[in-house]
Amino acid sequence: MKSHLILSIVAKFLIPLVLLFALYVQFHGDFGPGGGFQAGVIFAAAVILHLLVFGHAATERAIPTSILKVCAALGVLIYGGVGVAALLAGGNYLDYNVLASDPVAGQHLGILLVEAGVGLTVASVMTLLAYAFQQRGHNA
Amino acid sequence: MLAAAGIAVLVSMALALARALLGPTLYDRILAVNMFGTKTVLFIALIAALVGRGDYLDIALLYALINFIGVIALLRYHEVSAKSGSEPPA
Amino acid sequence: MIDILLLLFLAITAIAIVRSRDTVTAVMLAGLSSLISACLFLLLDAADVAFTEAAVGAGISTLLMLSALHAVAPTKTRPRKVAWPALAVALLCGGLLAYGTLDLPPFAAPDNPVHQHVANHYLEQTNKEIGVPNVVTAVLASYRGFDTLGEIVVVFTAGLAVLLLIGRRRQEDQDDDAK
Amino acid sequence: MSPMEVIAAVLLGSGALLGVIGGIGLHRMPDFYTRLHAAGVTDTLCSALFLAGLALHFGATLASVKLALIFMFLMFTSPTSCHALANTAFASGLRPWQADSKGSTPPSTP
Repeated sequence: MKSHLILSIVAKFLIPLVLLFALYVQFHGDFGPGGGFQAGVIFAAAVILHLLVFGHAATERAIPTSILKVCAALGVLIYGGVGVAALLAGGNYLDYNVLASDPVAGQHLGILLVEAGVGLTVASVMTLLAYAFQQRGHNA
Repeated sequence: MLAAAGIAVLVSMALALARALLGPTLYDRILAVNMFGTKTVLFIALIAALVGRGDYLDIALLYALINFIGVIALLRYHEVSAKSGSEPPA
Repeated sequence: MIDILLLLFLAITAIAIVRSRDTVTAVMLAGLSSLISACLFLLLDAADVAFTEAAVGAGISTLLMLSALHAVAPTKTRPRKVAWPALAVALLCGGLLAYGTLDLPPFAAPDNPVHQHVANHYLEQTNKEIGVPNVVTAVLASYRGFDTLGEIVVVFTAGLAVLLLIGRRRQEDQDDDAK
Repeated sequence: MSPMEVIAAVLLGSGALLGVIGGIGLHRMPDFYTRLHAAGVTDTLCSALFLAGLALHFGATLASVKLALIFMFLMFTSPTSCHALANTAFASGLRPWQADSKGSTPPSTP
């Protein structure tokens, strides 16, 4: 399937739209179904489509493993950091009310950051898993 | 009107599911799963229309994309394993 | 009526998964069963759960299982012998669980304990306290922030473990190739 | 019923009918390639008609835009996956069944 012209053209057209849809799900989670977890998974699915159609070398060039490893840890750090920031601002751990001047704005900010952390970690971990399996397959 | 269309979609889902279970080749199964996925997208869109909630369509949109990626993954990995000569095509 | 039909589909798919002799087919049918569950969740008006089921169950886990099968050689045949003791244990467990459901309060009754505890607070106060229209997001990210932190740490740790198991071997193989 | 509803009903009905025809074709056709023909061809038009009917039902809202997006994705992905499926099947050695080759029973495995 390396030389599938139709497939690679359609994939080239489709992957940006899937990534866009992932961002929509990420930031629309407050209003409709969705959120960080689902957005991360959709993002990873787009990367896996790239991996399937264009091969591991091309995907690795677009999104290097080293960056993914940093991002996976960064997501958890953002989540934990929001909690620590709430502590420093004088509230309880993960109590977003104190993050901004009024509680509702603080909650909005907190949820946005936390969802971003979740999405980052899930997307990076799923992509890393796909990379790892793909490499094993080539080795076998 | 919507309910009748829903029954028709369910019937074609059942037919596709039967083909996915019967086979006989792996490609028949993949074809049937693909068709089942498309029909499910239509079914979810229909539920959204019946309940009158437009945000359910996000799920249909998601599955329209995921279904394609799944079929490509099935083909890609099966092709690789068939090429390596470890097994004949099912 | 529709739910009964979908549950029937689900049962048929589950039996077919157990009976299939080909791992690729089994993974494919597992994705199908996730999809049918997503439809059922949607019929129960649980849009967020359906979304997660479609994205995670039918999407990424099928993809990752397929790539895992690609990494190991997929097995084709399996003995078709019925394991009678296992079947007996499974039937006994299922029967006990079904017997246990008889004691559950009726489905969707308004005075069920689950509707009396914190659910009302969430439903009534979310708009004032959080200001987010989707109550599920408010519960997940704010009211139950600790649980979600736990979840994300689990995902991270699992990914780390897989990379430690698989990524390292890859390095050694490369070293062997270089020698 | 307003004319809009009549059009929506006709579109939904023909879409659903095509879906069922595709499902029957999946069982009546003798081998993989003819089944692909039955399912793959009907699938795209079936979803097009169905989604158009639902869009008329929703009217000019955000939901209709989403339906148009779903339609666009299906329009691209459904023929592509059918093409990839046929291509992979042929490359792996599955040959089309021909009526003059052997009786009326198709080969179930290559």
